[in-house]
Amino acid sequence: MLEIKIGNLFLKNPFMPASGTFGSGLEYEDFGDLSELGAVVTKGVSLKPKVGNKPPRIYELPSGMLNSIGLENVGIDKFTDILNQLKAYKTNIVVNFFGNSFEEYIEVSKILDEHNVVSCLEMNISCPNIKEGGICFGTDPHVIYSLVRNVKKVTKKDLWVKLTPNTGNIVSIAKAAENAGASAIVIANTYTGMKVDIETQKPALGNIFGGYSGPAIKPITLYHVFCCVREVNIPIIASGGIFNIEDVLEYLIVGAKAVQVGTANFTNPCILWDLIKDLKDYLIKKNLNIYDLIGSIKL
Amino acid sequence: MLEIKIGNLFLKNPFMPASGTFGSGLEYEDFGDLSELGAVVTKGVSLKPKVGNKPPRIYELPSGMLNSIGLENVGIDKFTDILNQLKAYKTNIVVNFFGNSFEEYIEVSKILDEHNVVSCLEMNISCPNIKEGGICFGTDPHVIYSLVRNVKKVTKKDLWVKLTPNTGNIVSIAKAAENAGASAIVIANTYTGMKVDIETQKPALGNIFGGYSGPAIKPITLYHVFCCVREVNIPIIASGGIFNIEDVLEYLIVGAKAVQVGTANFTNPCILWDLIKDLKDYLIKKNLNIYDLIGSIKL
Amino acid sequence: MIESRKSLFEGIIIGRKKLSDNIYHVEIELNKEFSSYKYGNFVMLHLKEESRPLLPRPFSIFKAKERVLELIFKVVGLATNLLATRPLPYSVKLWGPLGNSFPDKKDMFCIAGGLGLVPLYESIIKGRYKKVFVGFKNKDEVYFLRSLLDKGALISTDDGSYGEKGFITEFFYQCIINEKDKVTVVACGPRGFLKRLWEIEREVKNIEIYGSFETHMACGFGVCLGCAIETPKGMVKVCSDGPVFKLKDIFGE
Amino acid sequence: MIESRKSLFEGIIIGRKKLSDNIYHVEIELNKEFSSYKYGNFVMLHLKEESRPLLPRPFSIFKAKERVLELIFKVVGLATNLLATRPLPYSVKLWGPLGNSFPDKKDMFCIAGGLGLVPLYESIIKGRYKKVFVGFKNKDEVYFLRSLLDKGALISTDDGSYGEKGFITEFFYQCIINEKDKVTVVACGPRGFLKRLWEIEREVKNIEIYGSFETHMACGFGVCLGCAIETPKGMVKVCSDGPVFKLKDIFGE
Ligand SMILES: Cc1cc2nc3c(=O)[nH]c(=O)nc-3n(C[C@H](O)[C@H](O)[C@H](O)COP(=O)(O)OP(=O)(O)OC[C@H]3O[C@@H](n4cnc5c(N)ncnc54)[C@H](O)[C@@H]3O)c2cc1C
Ligand SMILES: Cc1cc2nc3c(=O)[nH]c(=O)nc-3n(C[C@H](O)[C@H](O)[C@H](O)COP(=O)(O)OP(=O)(O)OC[C@H]3O[C@@H](n4cnc5c(N)ncnc54)[C@H](O)[C@@H]3O)c2cc1C
Ligand SMILES: Cc1cc2nc3c(=O)[nH]c(=O)nc-3n(C[C@H](O)[C@H](O)[C@H](O)COP(=O)(O)O)c2cc1C
Ligand SMILES: Cc1cc2nc3c(=O)[nH]c(=O)nc-3n(C[C@H](O)[C@H](O)[C@H](O)COP(=O)(O)O)c2cc1C
Ligand code: FES
Ligand code: FES
Repeated sequence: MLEIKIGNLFLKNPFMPASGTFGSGLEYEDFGDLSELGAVVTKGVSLKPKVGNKPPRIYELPSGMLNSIGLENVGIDKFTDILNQLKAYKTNIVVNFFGNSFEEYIEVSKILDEHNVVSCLEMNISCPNIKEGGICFGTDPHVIYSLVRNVKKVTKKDLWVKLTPNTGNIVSIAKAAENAGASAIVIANTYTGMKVDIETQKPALGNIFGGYSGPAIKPITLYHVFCCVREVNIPIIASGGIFNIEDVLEYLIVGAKAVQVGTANFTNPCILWDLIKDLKDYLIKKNLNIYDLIGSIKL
Repeated sequence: MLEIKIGNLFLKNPFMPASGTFGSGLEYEDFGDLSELGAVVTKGVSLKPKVGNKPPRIYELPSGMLNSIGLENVGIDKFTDILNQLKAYKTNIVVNFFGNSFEEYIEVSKILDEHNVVSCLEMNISCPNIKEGGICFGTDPHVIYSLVRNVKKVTKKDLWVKLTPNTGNIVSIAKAAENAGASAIVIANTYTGMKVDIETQKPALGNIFGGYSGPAIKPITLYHVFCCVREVNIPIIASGGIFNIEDVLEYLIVGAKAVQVGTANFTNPCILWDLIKDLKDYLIKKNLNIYDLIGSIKL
Repeated sequence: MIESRKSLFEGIIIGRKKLSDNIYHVEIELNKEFSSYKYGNFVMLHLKEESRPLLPRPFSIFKAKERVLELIFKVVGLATNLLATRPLPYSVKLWGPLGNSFPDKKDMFCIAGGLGLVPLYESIIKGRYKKVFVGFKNKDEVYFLRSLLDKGALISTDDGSYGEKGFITEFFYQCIINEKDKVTVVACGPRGFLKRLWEIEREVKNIEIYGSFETHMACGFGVCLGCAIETPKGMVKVCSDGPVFKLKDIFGE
Repeated sequence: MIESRKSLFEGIIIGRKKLSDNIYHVEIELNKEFSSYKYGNFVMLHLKEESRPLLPRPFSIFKAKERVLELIFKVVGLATNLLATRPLPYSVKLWGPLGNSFPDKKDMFCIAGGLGLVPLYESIIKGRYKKVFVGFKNKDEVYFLRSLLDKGALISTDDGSYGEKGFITEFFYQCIINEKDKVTVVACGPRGFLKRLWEIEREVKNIEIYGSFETHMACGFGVCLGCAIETPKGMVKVCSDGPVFKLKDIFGE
């Protein structure tokens, strides 16, 4: 009833964590069976280890949070050990990755392509926290087209492209990614924001600014999803402020085929499992199939 | 202690309402003396009357609101009568205006230029609620440059340009406006967002999407202000999620010279007067002048 | 010039009474006297102690005397839930009186459905109407019963659990079709109720019905343009053109 | 594999006692038994009934037995304010036990500043330490006094309003400089307090101090990377590499 297909991937249900909020997935073993999730999306990995940004790295706001983790990660080599541990789970393993250059993106893709446990690559072209990284790529459709095309050349696996919302032309970027061979578009990463501590007159984050996530961003990301669904033909996966079943339904109704839960994992580590149940209950109550819901918006 | 100068305008204090949330100003007469405000910014006016968008036009969200008023206004002719009533107040009268075409922008500017009571024009190139209007203009630096330049040719008054945040290149747009002769930049209008009613599966707004305002948007707009202050030399006026003195201080610290209060007028119609007092008290307590605060961020 | 009479109040809810299942009556002590108001006026009330809801909510003035304002509300969502449950005393901000008011003519009829009674109650008690019709869903919702009966009101419940059984609009209809003179009617209740009255108005030629309308509001006094509703004659602002309108102006001739 | 022992609990705060001016003790009834934990472990607590704060908050485990968890907290901001004031019973979500723990060696010394007492208290009462030092700001903050005295703890207040007058770190210093043997010290308190202990450690060669550190957290178990702090050896995650660290690992050799 909850099964969906995204590109060549079959998902038990449309639920998966958003990269960077669920570790490698293994950290959540104590909270639920990873095999029950539609997919596990791992924390962004790059060719070489990255130490990340200067603390403080998180700041809480009335309806969201800022983070400036800076894509800290152990690098693709060490990450491979973790990947092996994920073999035990019967779900799709989606690896979120990024590079500081075209070459790095391609290098990482090559390495991931060789790992059986990896079901799909999720390319992050959107993290606003690193200057060399995604952001310069993320807002130019031509660059995205060529990046996606070149990555597709080195991997037979499905490639999802995760977009930044910090642009006025998200639809063109989504189209560029589609034309270049992406299997799905993830909309969207965090919004660049900042907070000033009025006592010290210093930015609250060590990195000055960070990525804004949580309930506050949902109305904007929902609109982006709505716009892209109308213009691209590959599946859209929504990410932004999903905290409860109502949020999930809204995204599905505007046309998202699956959803990623990010910040909400911090308020309830079992939320993904709770939402699976909530959606199932909802569909049963309404006597619907999930495909009856997707894109059912009445205009 | 609170006086500031923006272009050729002297403001008693850095506080003014954001256009569209304060009517013509006259509606707030019962709540406070308009002469005590740094400026009054009137509801957006266009050459011809505009009926605005289909209801429902507002929707409340956990940390903000969506509106799709659609720039409803009585048109410049009738508006002139209201302007005359504002003569009685000893404050700057800033008239927010927009057009559906280059010609309309220029036509309205000409008419406003002839009115003594008008201290300054605020050009709205940013409203996401009308398709013909601002939005197409608002995201292209070249178009903005030429629009501002042409408007400046027909008015000797100060011209403020109010930007849309729904773009990845707000800094370039601010620079274009500066180069074309704007006296100040207002950052920013609302973020395009939407809400779906899961019961009816219909958009909550008659217009499908609307402008998102309120506390939720502050971290993003604060970041935009921070970025623009570093790149342009004319004053920046901040607008986005200002609800209390801490919000005001944050914007001033990152470098805004004045602030516009929007949605908060709906939660407390006396908020502008309350904030003037709060800022005065704060400066006295800290033994500071307002210029000690502006741009005082420690990086 | 705009009529200058509204003002901002700091209020403290000092009393709260449950009238029925989910209907409450509250007494709000104000920081200054509430100026004169008219039947049909409302206030905007903001729950300043809470981070949600962000926006204020409109409530009809039930009674206001000196420094005490009384409201009656039904629990339907976020704000009304908090108003019904937060420990007292509880601070709020409010502004008013807002909006227009019901007409004041001779020999008017009055008809209220459910909570629609709130803005009309005081004028009923003062004997302003020739005839009074009040409808409720069921017995549990019937409040202030005795005083209504004293005024000779006809009371019905949808399920017959109190008074006559059936929709009050139909009892009103039965009565009005026999009227010879032109009658002005003031009405307040849910949209469906007002719509039905409009149908009756179109059928029974010699009446003119004024109804009070509801919609979501942000400011309450004409500045946000958020409360606009579509009518055959164009957009109207419920808060400042209304909330009281001729039914024909809203639903059509 | 990650050590598998943490779990999610639904909790109901059933008891709340004010220990001093702004310090509270709460008893939380859990929906299942709390598994074994170690001194220094903490839980993440989320106020699921509130729309703010969004994120959970870390609190040291004061005591946990069967289905009851006890915490002690100081009111400093949004979450702790609500925890101190919301009517009981009050539902929360929490997960744990999280983090590493204090070392368990022979003849350890223990030093706590203010709320730093919380994770150490039970082990003090169990007589785990050779010597115990506890410092408070003033008399009002002194809680669980009798049991500490029973254990022969040296107590000081900054203002001398109870026990010795002065910073507890200095009494500790006086004592430790006379120690001949190598001593392991466990410490918990504010950052300034830990920093001072580190200075003492550098001066008095034969001691090794472990301190429990605080920072803002989002997840509590190593996935968000938000709690990282800089050390001479690079970044560490307070929640999963700590919260207990050798002082030298944080402040330098
Ligand atoms: C002039 C006037 C006078 C009134 N007088 C009274 C009175 O005396 N007593 C009384 O009880 N009520 C009165 N009301 C109605 C009252 O204002 C509402 O019941 C109240 O605002 C509900 O607030 P809430 O936060 O409890 O509910 P909400 O949380 O706002 O929800 C109420 C319902 O509306 C839906 N909703 C919320 N926002 C929107 C939106 N923007 N568009 C469409 N649907 C939405 C919700 O889904 C829910 O079903 C009056 C309204 C007006 C306009
Ligand atoms: C392992 C561990 C164990 C702990 N054990 C206990 C315990 O047993 N008892 C106890 O009372 N406390 C304990 N704490 C501290 C406790 O977590 C905090 O006091 C609590 O989170 C405060 O929450 P609040 O919402 O009340 O305060 P907040 O509203 O979060 O504010 C607290 C202060 O921090 C500032 N602040 C908020 N966010 C940030 C940020 N991101 N960066 C910098 N400054 C910020 C605020 O301005 C304010 O001054 C522990 C902390 C840790 C890490
Ligand atoms: C702490 C944190 C770390 C994140 N790390 C990554 C990352 O490594 N790669 C990535 O593509 N997105 C990352 N994100 C973005 C999330 O995956 C998600 O897209 C975003 O937070 C919006 O969803 P939310 O509102 O549900 O959190 C991170 C977000 C947070 C809060
Ligand atoms: C109901 C409403 C109407 C608005 N109308 C206008 C307008 O006519 N012209 C304009 O430039 N901005 C308009 N805005 C945008 C505000 O002026 C302001 O820039 C924006 O709401 C962000 O500030 P805030 O978060 O303080 O509300 C409107 C906003 C709201 C909420
Ligand atoms: S509620 Fe703002 S105009 Fe009516
Ligand atoms: S709190 Fe998330 S990694 Fe430490």
